[in-house]
Parts: sequence; C-alpha cells; structure tokens
Amino acid sequence: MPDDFLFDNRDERMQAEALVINVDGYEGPLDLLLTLARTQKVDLRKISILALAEQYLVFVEAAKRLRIELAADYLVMAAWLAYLKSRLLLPPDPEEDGPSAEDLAAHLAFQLERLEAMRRAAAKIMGRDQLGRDFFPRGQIEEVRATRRVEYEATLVDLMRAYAGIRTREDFRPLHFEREPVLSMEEALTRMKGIIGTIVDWSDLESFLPEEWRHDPKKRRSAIAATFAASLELAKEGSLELRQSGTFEPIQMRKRAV
Amino acid sequence: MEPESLFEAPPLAEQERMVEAILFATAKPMKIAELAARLPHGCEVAQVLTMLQKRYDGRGVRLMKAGDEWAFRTAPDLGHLMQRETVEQRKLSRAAIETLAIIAYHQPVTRAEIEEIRGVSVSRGTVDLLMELGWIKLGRRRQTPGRPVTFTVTQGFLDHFGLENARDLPDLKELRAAGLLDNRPAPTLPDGEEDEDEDQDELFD
Amino acid sequence: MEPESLFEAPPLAEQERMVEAILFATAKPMKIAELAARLPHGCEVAQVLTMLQKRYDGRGVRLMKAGDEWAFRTAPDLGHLMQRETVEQRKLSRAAIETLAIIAYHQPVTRAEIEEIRGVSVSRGTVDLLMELGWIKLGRRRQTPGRPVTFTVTQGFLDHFGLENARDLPDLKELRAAGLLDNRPAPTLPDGEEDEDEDQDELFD
Repeated sequence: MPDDFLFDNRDERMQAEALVINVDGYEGPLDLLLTLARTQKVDLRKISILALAEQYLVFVEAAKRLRIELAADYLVMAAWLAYLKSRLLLPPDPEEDGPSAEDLAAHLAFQLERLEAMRRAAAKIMGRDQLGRDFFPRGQIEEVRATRRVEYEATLVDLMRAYAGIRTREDFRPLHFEREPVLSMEEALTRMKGIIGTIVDWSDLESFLPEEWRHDPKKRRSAIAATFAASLELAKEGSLELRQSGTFEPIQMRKRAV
Repeated sequence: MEPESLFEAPPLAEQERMVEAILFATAKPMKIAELAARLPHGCEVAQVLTMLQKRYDGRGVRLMKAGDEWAFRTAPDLGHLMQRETVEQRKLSRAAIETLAIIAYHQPVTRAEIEEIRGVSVSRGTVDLLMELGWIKLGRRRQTPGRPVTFTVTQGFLDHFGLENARDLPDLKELRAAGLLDNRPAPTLPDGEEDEDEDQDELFD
Repeated sequence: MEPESLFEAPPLAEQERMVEAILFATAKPMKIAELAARLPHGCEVAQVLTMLQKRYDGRGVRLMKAGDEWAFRTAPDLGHLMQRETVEQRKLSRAAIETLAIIAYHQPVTRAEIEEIRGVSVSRGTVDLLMELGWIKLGRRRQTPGRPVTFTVTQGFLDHFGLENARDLPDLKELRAAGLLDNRPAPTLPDGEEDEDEDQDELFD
C-alpha cells in the first residue's frame, strides 16, 4: 500500500496525530473508531466505512511514527480494516466464500451505531434522578421487632399412634416367661432339703407347702404335686420316710433316722 | 450573602412539601431551627409543621413533637404491625403427645391415672404446655379421697385434630385395623429415660 | 387454620393506614406479598397501594413502584434540600456505566455479548462493582453451548433510578425500533478467529 495514499490528506494526518496522543483515553478499537467516525461529522448511518478504515489506518501509522506502542487489539483491528478496505476497493472475488465486504462494512456500521446508542442511553440513565442524590429513602427506619412463636405440630395420627404405643407397650416387653402358677419340682426339692432336718416326727406333707402356695387352689395343687415328687426323690435318696394310711389319706413324712 | 434571601419564600404549600420531605429523609428528629436552616429564607416553619401535623392526623404515620424536636412516627395503634412474627414448627415431645392421648381417651382423668397408664410420672412442664396450647383443661375434681383434679380435652383440641367429639377417637382394635399399630415397639427409648429428664425439669421448674 | 381468616379484613381506609405505616417504617422497598404477610388476612394490598400512591401524588414524599416492590421516596424536585443526607457517591467509570446500560437494555445478556457491544473485554472488577451496588444480578444461564451465565438488572437498579419498570428505560422503544437492541451476530469471517475467542472467554467464566 503506497504511503502517499495514507497521507494524501494532511489535515486528516494531523487529526490522527492529535487523537493518537490520547490513545489511553480510548476503550478499545471500537471506541477509537467511534471517535474517528464523529470527525466525519455525518450521521453514523451515512458514514463511509471505507473512509473510516482509512482514518483508522492513518491513526495507526501516526502512532508508529510517534513510536507509541499500541495494544494488540488495535493492531488486530488495523489488520482487519486493511483487509476490509482492500475488499471494498477490489471487485468481489467469486472464489471467496463468506460474507461480502458490504456485509462486513454494514456490521461495523451497526456496531458503531449500537455502541453510540448505548453510550447515549447510559448518559440518560445516569442523568435520571438518583436515589440518595435526588430523592431519598426514609431516614428514620423503625426496626421491625421480630418475635418468635413456636407452633407445635401434632396430627391425629401422632396422637393415635402415641396412644396405641402406650396401650400395647406390654406386648412389646423383652421376651421372658411370666411366672406361671406352677411350683417346679426343683424348687420344691430345694425347699425340702432345707427343712428336712426339722421333721423329726411324722408330719403331713401339706404342712410343708410354701405359705404363698397354700390358698389359691390351682397353686396349692401344683405345690402339693411338686412337694410330693420332691419327697419321693428324697425317699429314694434315703434321707426321708413316707407313709399313707389309706387311699386319699394324708401323706406323712419324717426324717429318716441314720 | 445567600441568594435565597433575595427571593420571596415559596408558597406555604410548597414549604409544607419541603418540610415533609426533610422530615421523612432525616435520620433523627429535628428542631425548628435545623429545619429552617435547610429551607429557603423566610419559611414559616412552625406554621408549616402545624399544617403538616394536621395533614397526617389520623393517618398511619403521624408528625410528632418530642420536646422541641419533630419527627414522623408510626401511629401508636399500628405498633403491632411493626412486629414480624416468625413461626417455628416444633414436634410435640413424646411425653406430651402420650399425655394428651391418654387424656383424650380417658377423660376425665387424674394425673395419678395418667401416670399409671404411662408407667412414668407426668412432669408439670408437660401439663403446662398442653394447657398453654389450649388442648387440655381442668375438669371436675374426682369425688375420691384427696379430691384430685381431673383433666379433659378442650374444644380447641377437637378443632385442631378435626374431631367432633373425643369419643370419635378410634379404639385399639380400630387403630390396629387402620395399620397404626405395626407390630413393632415404638422406637426404643431406654426405660424411663425421657421421663427422668422430665423429672429433672420439674426440679428446675 | 388461622383464626384471622374468621374475621373480615379491616375497611380499606384502615388498610391504607396500615400499609402507610409499614412502608414509612422501612427504607427498603417491599413486595406486595411481604406487605400482605404483615397485614390482617384478606387485605387488598394492590388496591390500597394505588390509593396510597394517589394520596401522596404531588406531596414532598411519594409512593414509588420499582418492579414489583414499593417504597416511599422523597420527591426528586426537592433533592437540593437534602444535601446533608447525600451519601458520597462513588464516581462510576465509563466502563461501568456503559456495561450497566448494556445489561439494562439487552438483558438477559452474556459477558461475551457485552464485550461484543463495547468492543473490549469486560473486566471482572466492573461486574463485581455493579453487583456490589446491587444493580445487576445473575440471570438464567443461556441455553447455548457452554451454558454461559447472563446478567440482568435488579429491583435495586429500578429503585435507584426511579424506574417503575425496565420497560421505562429511556428511549427503549426507539432503540428497539431502530434494531439497535437486536442480537445481530457478526458476519463470520472465513477463518472464524473471532468466534474462537468468544468461546474461550466463556470457558473462563
């Protein structure tokens, strides 16, 4: 690209130099392009993208001449604009696919117009009345006192389950045998062994029943049977003598004399 | 020299708006002199305050004077709106629900009878809680030695549990039929542990 | 079952007093549901708010709606009286202001879209600051590859700038009619370089 093409407009070059000094003031290449576009002093919709691309390239060239380091994205944009410019100037290449140069230019114009619109909108938003600057909230806030209320939950099912639980707790006691109204022979034997030494004279078997087993008929029968079986066992051992005067007569016992 | 002094004070209605806005936004009550310092020269602050007080008369907010300071305040009858109630859901303790169940099924019932059925003593805390909830109340004294008080359930209890009548409560057989009695013991509590705690509670009551 | 439901709601005038008192007591805008939770059952909160808004129309204090929240605020034309209440406002950077505007007009918008509009990357500090100010928040993830997060403005933004609604943004209709709020993707260059960059940005979100 010939130099004189870039610098054919002296005013433009001077303008680019003036802008380039301020390079830190731009928020990226798009911002710079927008600033350059404004120098065209036309509606953004009527802007010449070709002219804008040229302005930008002049800017970059000026920066180079002034030995100002430009961030990479400015250079990427310069390369892209150089490409766009060549596409815009040259007749369309039928071999090339992708968007036309006009599409690319139109999109750039759209981007500039949109950025401009957002800037204006931002300014309008910031120009609105603002809370804490133009209008104000209540200054004296009354604290809301928080009170805590406990609400107890209980459903009918809970209630019924609880009751059922109580009434059937018996059912769920750890397994053990209830003491049946039966005196075991072992118990009777132990007991008899303890008292056998005191039975010197013939005595009725029934007088040796444990006190708590004498009254309830069921228990009494069980105790008689057990005590009788125990005394038979002791007779067999030879430590006790038994006698009965007749059928259904009282059974008597005494210690066997050694 | 302040430029405002060159101009007439704004109309009273405008002064009223101004004082209203200042008193609304300020963090603390303000004296007439402080208000005047914020307003254009020549404002009739005292008069405006009276106008404003009248305007808010009977509203949800009032312009109040405390000493020589003025402030907007919530109308005293609406103070209750400034309380936010947080409701915490809590399960009734097993002791409480069992006691309640026994009272519901056996009413009127004495404390001794409840204890006999539960097999453990009933803490005062439990009875108090059930009373507070409005689910049980004192019934007639039992005409037996010592004339012990009895407990019955209340209308509130019936409402809460959706019962017409305590007699509508299902009996054991129905409970079992309803599957409410699975043949497993209730989650095992070591015997009387919970109630020991309760007894301790009672000591500290 | 709540006992209040058994009673009729208080008369509208009384409801108006109540809402007035509640809103006067707080600096924070409140939703209708929040108000309703503080009022007796059956109150016509929306209707009452409209009544109250009318009552305060033209006063020094106004009832303002921001999104679905309501708050009393001083009339903007009286701001000059309130200088002493002014909290020193942080000067927002141009980047922050523009980013805010882009989010407001294009919401929900992804970071990549903001960058596309501004032509520069969005610094994390900018987004953080706007979040901290309570003016923007995360929206739903975009249902596109990478599921990028989106940003939207908040109720706090509306409240701060006295907007009843995001639809009330300045020039919104005109911008939309001009197609400037369209999501018009860049024509893809043959090498697709630009889009790769965008995707990468998204990966780092």
